[in-house]
Amino acid sequence: MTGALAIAAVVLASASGLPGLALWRRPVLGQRLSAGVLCLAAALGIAAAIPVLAGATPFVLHLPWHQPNASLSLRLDPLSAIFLVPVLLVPALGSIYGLAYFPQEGLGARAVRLQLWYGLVTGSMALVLLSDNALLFLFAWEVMAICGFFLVLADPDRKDAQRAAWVYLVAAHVGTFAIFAFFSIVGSARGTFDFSGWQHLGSTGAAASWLWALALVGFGLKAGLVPLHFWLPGAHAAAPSHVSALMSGVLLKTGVYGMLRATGFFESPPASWGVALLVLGGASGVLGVAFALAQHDLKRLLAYHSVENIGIITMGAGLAVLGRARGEPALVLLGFGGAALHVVNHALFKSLLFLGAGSVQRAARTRDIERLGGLSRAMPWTAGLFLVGAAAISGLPPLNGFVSEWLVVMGSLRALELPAGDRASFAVLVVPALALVGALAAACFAKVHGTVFLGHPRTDEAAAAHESPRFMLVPMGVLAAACVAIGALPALFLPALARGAASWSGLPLSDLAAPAAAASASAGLVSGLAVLLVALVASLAFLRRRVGAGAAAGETWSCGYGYPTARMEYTGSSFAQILNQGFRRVLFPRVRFQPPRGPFPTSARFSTEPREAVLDLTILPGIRGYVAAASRVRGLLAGRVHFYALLVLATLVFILAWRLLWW
Amino acid sequence: MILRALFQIGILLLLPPLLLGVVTRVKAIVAGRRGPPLLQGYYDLARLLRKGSVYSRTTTWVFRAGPVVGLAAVATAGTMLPAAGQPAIFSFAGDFVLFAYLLALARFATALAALDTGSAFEGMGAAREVSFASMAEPALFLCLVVLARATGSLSLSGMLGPGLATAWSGAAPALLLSAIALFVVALAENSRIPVDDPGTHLELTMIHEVMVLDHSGPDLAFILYGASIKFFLFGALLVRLVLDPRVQGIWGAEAAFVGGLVGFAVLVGLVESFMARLRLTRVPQMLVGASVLSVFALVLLLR
Amino acid sequence: MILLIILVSFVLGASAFAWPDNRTRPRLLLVGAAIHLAGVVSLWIHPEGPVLSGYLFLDAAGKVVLSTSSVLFVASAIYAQGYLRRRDDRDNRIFVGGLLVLLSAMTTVGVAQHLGVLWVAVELTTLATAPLIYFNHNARSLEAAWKYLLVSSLGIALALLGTFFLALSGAGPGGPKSLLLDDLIRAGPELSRPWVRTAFVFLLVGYGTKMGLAPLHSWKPDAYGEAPGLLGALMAGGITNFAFLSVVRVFQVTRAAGEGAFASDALLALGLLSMALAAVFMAGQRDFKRMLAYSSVEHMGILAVALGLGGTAVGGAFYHVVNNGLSKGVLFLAAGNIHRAYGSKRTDEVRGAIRRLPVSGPLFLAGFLAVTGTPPFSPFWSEFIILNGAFSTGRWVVGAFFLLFLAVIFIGMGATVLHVVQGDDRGTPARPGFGDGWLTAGPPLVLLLLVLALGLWLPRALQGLFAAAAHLVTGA
Amino acid sequence: MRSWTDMAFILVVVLDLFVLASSRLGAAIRAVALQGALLSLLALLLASSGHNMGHVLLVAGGALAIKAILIPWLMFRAIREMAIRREMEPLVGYVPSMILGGVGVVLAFAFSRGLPLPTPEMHPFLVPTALATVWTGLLLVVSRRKAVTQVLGFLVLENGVFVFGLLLTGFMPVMVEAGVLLDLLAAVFVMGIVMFQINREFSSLDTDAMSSLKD
Repeated sequence: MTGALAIAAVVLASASGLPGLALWRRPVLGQRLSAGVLCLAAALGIAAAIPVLAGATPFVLHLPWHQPNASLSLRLDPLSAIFLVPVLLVPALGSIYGLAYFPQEGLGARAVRLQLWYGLVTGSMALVLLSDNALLFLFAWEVMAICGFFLVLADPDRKDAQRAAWVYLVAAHVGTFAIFAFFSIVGSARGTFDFSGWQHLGSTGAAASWLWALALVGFGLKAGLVPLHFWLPGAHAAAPSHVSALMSGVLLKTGVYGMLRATGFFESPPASWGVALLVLGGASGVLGVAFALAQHDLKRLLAYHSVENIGIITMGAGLAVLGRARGEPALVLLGFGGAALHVVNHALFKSLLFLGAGSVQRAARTRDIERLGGLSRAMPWTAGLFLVGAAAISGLPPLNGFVSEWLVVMGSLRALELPAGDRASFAVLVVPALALVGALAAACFAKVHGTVFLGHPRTDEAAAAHESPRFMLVPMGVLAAACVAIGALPALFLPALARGAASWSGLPLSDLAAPAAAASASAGLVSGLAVLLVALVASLAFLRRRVGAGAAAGETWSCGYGYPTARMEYTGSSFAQILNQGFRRVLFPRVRFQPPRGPFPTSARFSTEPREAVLDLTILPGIRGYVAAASRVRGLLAGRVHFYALLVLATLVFILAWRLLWW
Repeated sequence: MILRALFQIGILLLLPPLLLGVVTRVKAIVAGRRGPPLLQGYYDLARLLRKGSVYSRTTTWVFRAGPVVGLAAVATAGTMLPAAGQPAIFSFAGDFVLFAYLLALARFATALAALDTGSAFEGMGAAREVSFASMAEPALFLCLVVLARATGSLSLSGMLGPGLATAWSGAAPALLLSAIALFVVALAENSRIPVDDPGTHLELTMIHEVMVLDHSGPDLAFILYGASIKFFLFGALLVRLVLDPRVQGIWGAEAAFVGGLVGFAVLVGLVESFMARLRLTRVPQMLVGASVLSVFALVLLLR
Repeated sequence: MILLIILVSFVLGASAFAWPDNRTRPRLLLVGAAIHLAGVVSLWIHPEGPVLSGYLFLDAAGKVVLSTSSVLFVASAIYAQGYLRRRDDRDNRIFVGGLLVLLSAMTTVGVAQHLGVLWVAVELTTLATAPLIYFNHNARSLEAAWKYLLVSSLGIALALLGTFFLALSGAGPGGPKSLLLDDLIRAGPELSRPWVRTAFVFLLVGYGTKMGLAPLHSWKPDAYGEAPGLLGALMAGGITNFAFLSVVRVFQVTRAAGEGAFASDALLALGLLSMALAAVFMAGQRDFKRMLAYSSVEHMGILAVALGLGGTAVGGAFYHVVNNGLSKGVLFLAAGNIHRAYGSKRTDEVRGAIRRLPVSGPLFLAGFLAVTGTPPFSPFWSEFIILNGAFSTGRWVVGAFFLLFLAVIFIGMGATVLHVVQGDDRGTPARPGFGDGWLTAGPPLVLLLLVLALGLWLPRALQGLFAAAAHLVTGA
Repeated sequence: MRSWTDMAFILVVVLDLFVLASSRLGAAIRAVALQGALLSLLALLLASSGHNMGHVLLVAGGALAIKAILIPWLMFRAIREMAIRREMEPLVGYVPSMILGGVGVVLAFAFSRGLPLPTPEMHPFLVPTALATVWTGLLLVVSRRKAVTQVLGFLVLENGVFVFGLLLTGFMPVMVEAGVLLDLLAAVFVMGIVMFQINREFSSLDTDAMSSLKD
C-alpha cells in the first residue's frame, strides 16, 4: 500500500505538466489541473511517508530493469521518508503559487514548458529518494539536474538566466561524475549496484577516505557546500520564484540526502570524516551568511542563506558521524535529528521566503532591495508572512528554525561528555559557530525585512506595489503555519527523527530511545516557554492598549531635520557595512567610489558590487586561462596536410619504438 | 517552593530599574554630582506609562509590536535564569540556548521597529546593534560552554548551581577568563561604555539609544524596562558565576545575590566613569577579543 | 542474404550513375535503405551461416555495427529526400551513387571474416566517401576532400602492410597461411609474435586513422566540417564505427596470439589521448560542425579505451557503438539543418536556433545532452559500464582521466551548443526556405527517440548481442 | 640468378634515395616508373617452383602495366597540363631528405634482422627493401608541398607494400595482389581526379594554398 502510494506519487508528479500541455487551448483549466495533479501526487507521497515515519516497516520493491547492472529497486525507509515530505510538499505549494505567479494564460508556451519540467523535477527528486539501486539513483539524479537546467532557463532570453543555467548544468554534471566514480568503485567492489548490498563497507584506511571524499564532493556540489556553492546563487536568483523555492528549498537537500545515504553505507565512519563535515559545515555556515550580508539582490541573498543553512545541516551530520565513530547514541540522535529536522525546516522557511521574494518582485518589478522599501503597507500579508520566514531562518524562538538549531547545539554539547583528552570533544566549537551564524542571519534578515518592507518606498515602482493574489498568499500561509507548528511542538517530531537516525546509523532504536526521551522532555519545555512567550506578548499587548494617553501621528524624528525623504533612509548596504567590512577578506567586493571633491562638490557616488569569490575570482579566470591555452595549442596545427601526414608517421614510429625496440 | 518562585519572579520584575539607578548614581558621585534618586527609574516608567505617544506616519504594526515582543522575550528569558541559590523556574538541558535566542528575538524586534520608522539614524542604530551583537554572541555561547564543561551540566540552573563550587576549585583560571569575557559581553549587550554611551546626546555616536528615538510614552517605557531586565539578567549571570558558590544559608544566598547585583551595577558605573567610549571601529576588536579569551578558557578545559 | 544486401546496394549505386532524372534519383536511396534494413532484420530473425567459404559471416560484433548503420542509413536516406530537393541546383548523381556504394562497402566491412576482404572493403569506403565530401564543389570542400583522401589512403596503405605482416606471421611451417579470422584465432600462439605485434601497430595506425583516433584524427574536423550533414552523420555514426570493428578484428587476433597486453596498452594510450585532444580542441570552438568532429574523436577514444580495458568494458563498447552511432546521427543531421538555415556554421553568426528551428534547435541541444552521457539517454549507460570496467579492474588512473576528460568536454561542447541554440536570432544571417521540414527534422527526431528508448529500456536481445560480441573479443 | 635479385633489390633502394633527392618532377616520375618495372621483374625472379605461374605472371604483368606504364603516363600528363616542372622549396630540403632516407635504409636493414622470417627460403633483402621504400614514401608525403609529389610519395609507399606482398604470393596470391593493384589503381585514380579539381580551384597544385580549414 505504501509502495503503491509512493510509486503513484512519483508517476503523477512526473506527469503533472501534461494536463497543461493537453489543455493548451484552455490555459486556466489546464494549469489548475496540472497543479491539482501535483498536489495529489504530493498528498499520496506524504501519505506513504507518514506511516514509515510512524514506525511501519519500510517499503521495499525490487523489479528488474533492462539495463546492465540496473534494477528498479525502491525503498522507502525513515531516512527517505523524512526527505520525501518536504520534497513533495514544497513543489505542490509552488505549483499553486505558480497559478498566479506564472500563469499559463498570459505566458503560454513558456508556462507549459515550465510546468512540464516542474513536474518532472519533482518526480525525479522523489525517485532519487526512493531509489535503492545506484544506477536508478544516478538516472533520477541526472534527470533532476537537467530539469533544473530548464527550470532556471524558464525565461530563455535573459542573459543572466542563460549564464546561471549553464553554470548550474556544468556543476551538476561534473558533480555527477564524482558520484559516478563513487558508485562505480563501490559497485564493482561489491558486485552489485543495489544499495541493499552495499551495507557495512569497510571504512578504515586512506582508500576508504578517498572514496568517501568522492561522495562528499559529488553530493556537496549539489548541496552547495562552500567552496562548491558557486553555481547556486546565480541559478536560484535567475529562476522564477516558485522554482527558486523548489531548488533552494528541496533540490539542494537531495545533495544532503546523498551525503547521508553514502555515509550510511560505511560500517563505522572514522571520526575524521565527522570532523571534515564539521569544518565544511562551519565554513559554509559562516561564509554563506557573510556572502549573503553583502548582497543587494533579494534572491541572491536568499540563495546564499541556503549555503548557510546547508552548513548548519552539515554540522549536524558531522556530529552524527562523530557519534557513530565514538559509539555515542546521543550524538547520533541529536546530530542527525538536528540535521534532518533542519532539512525540513529550511525547506519550509526558505520556500516561504522565496515565494515572498517572488511576490515582491512581481509587485515592484525589481529584486534589488535598494530600490524597494515600505512594501508592508501595500502588501501586508506578504510582509507578515515574510517576517515569519525571516524570524524562522534566523533561528529565533518560538519558530521551527530555533528547534533544529537547538538540537544541533545540544548534539555538539554532548561532545563535552567524551572522556578528557578526546580531540573529538572540540566538536563543541560548533556551538559558537552556530551562535555566530544565527546572529549574523538575524542581522541579515533585519536588513532584508527592514529595507524591503519597512520605512519609505525608495522608488515609484515600490510605491505603486500592490498585494499579490490569493493563490500566491495561501501557499505562503501554509508554509508559515508549518513553521509555527514545528516551532511550537518540536517534541512531536522526535520519534520520527529517532527512527530516521536508527535507519541511517544502523543503531538499534532502543539505543536511541534514552537520548530521544531526554531531548523530548527538553523540547516539551521549549514548547511550554513558547506558550509563555506568546501569552506574555498577548498580555503585554493588552496592557499596552490600556495604558497611556492616546496616540498622535507625526513625522519620523530625524534629529531636527524637517523634510526627510526616502533617499535619506538607511540602505541595506549601509546596514550591513560594519559586518561586510569584517568579512572583506572573503568577499572581494568591487568598490566604485567617486569622492566629493573641492569646496563645492557637485557629484559623488559610492557603490559596491559583491562578487562571487569562487566563481568570479577562481573558476572563471581558470576557465578563461584554459581556453586561451587551448587555442594556443590549436594554433600549432595550422591545417597543413603535410603536418597531418607527419602525425600519422610519427604515431607509427612512436608506437613501434615504444614496444618493438624493447623485446 | 512557591515562595521561592514568587521571590524569583519578584526579583526579576522589580529589581532591574533599581540597578540602572545605582549605575547612574555611581557615575554621578564619581563626577562629583549628587545625581538623580536611586528610584528614578521607577518614576520614569510610571510617568511614561501615563503619557500619550506619537507615531510616525511611516510606521506600521511592526513598530508597535517591537517594544511588546522585546519586553516579553526578555522576561521569558528571565524565567530560565536561576536567581539566588536555587534553580530557575524553568530548567532543562539546553535552556541557555533558548535564553540567548530569546534575547536575540528581543533585539530583532527592536531593530525591525527602528527600521520601520524609515529614519537614517534609527537604521544606523539598528545596524550597529545587530552587528555588534553578532560579534558578542559567540563569546556569550563560549562562556556558557565553558560553564557546561566545568560543571557537567547543560542547563543554566545546573551550570550556576552547586556544581560550580567544585568547578571553581578545579578550573578557576578558565572560569575567571570566561567571567571576564562575560563581563565584556554584558557591557556590549547592554550598550554600556566603552561600547555605547547611554548618556550621549549625539545621535551619530549612539547605538541602542538612537534605535529607540521614535518610541514615546508607554512604548518607551516597555523598552526601558526591557533594557533594565536585560541588564539584570547579565548581572545575575555574572553574580551567580562569581559569587554564588561561596555563600550558604537560608536567606543568605538571596541577600548575597542582591548585594552582588548591586556590586555589579557599581562596577559598571565605575567602568563608565573611568573609561572613554571606544571608537566604533575598535568595538569589534574588543568583542572578538572576548571570544578569543573564552576560546582559550574552553581549550584549558578540553585539553 | 548477406550477399544479396551487399549486391543490391552496389547495383543500386551503379544504377544511380545511370539514372537520368536528378529529381527522382534520391528515391533510389530510399529503396536501398529499405532493402538494407529489411535484409538486416531478416538476418536478425533467421541468422545465416558463413557464406563464400567463410569469408563473409555476420557475427555478433558485426551485427551490432551493421544494425546501427542500417538504421542510421534509413534516417539519412529520408533526410536526403528533403536535403537534395532543396539542393536541386546540384547534380546528385555522384552523391546518390556514392552513398549507395558506401552502404555496400560498409556492409562488407561488417560481415567480412577475412582480413583481406575487410581491408578491401574499408578501402572502398574511403574511395566512396571522398567525392561525397566534395559535394558542395567549393574550395573548402575540395581541401577537405583532399586531406581526407590523402590521410586516409596513408592509413589504408599502412593497414595493408599490417595485413601482410599478419599474413606472414602465420606463414611459417604449421601456420594457418590464411587471413581468415577463425584460422588466425585458432592458430593463436603458433603465430609469429614479433610479426603479430608489428602487424598490430600498423593495423592500429591504419584503421585508427580511419576511426579518427588522435593524433590520426587530423582529417576529421576538416571533412566533417565541410561535408553535408547527412554524410557527417554516416561518417561519424557509420564509417568510424566500422573502422572500430576492424580494430576489434585485429585485436581478436592479437589477443589470441598472446600480445593482448601490449595491444590493450596501446589502445588505452590512443583512446585517452583522443579524449584529451577533444577536451583541448573543443574549448572555445567556434565552428559547431568541427566541434562535432572532435566529439567523434572523443567517442572513438572512448571505444578504444573500452576495448583496451577489456573485461566488462568491452560489452559497454559495443553498447556505445550503437549509442554513438545514433546520437551522432541526431547531432549531425540537426547541425546540418542549422547550418543551412543560417548559411553559416560559425558561432559568432549563429544563435537562437531554437527559435528559428523549433525542432532542430532543441534536437541539437538534446543530442548534445545525449552524446555527453546524460540520462535518460542511452550513452549514459554505456559510458557507465566502461567507467565501471576501469574501476573494477583497478585502473584508477584511467578511470580518473576518463572522467576528467568527459567533464572538460562537456563544458567545452556545451558552451558552443548553448551559444548556437540560445538567444535571439535577429541580426543573424538568414536563408529563407530552409526551415524545419518533416523530411529534414523528422529523421533526427526519430533517432533521438531511439536513443531515449534505449536509455529507458534496453531490449534483452540487444543485451544478449552485446554480451555475445564481447565474448568474441574477450573470450569470456 | 641470386645476384640478379640482389641487384634488383639494391636498385629499388637506390631509386628511393634518388626520388628523395630529385628536384625535377619528370626525373622523379621516371624513377618511380623504373621502380615499378623492377618490381615486376622481382615478382618473376622470386617465383619459385612452388608458385602458381599464372598468378606470378598476372602480378608481374599487372605491376608492369600499372606501376611502370599507366600511372607514370598519367602523372606526366598531369604535370604537362598543369605546367609544373619541379618541386619548389620542399618543407624538408633535398639533402636532409636524403639523409633521413639513408637513416631509414640503415634502420630497415638493422631492424629486419630482428623479425624472423617464417619462410626461411625468402630473400634476405626483401623485408628491408620493403620497409625502406615504405619509409621513403612516407617521407615524400610528409615533406613535399605539391600535390603531385605527394601522390608520387604515395606511389613509392605502395611500391614498398608491393615488395612486401611478394613474400606472400606463395600462399595467398589472389587476395593480396588484387588488394595492391586495386588500392593503387583506385587511390591514384581518385587522387588524380581530385588533383585536377585542385588545379582548377586554386590554380596551383601547391597544397600550402589549402590550409584554410583549421581551428
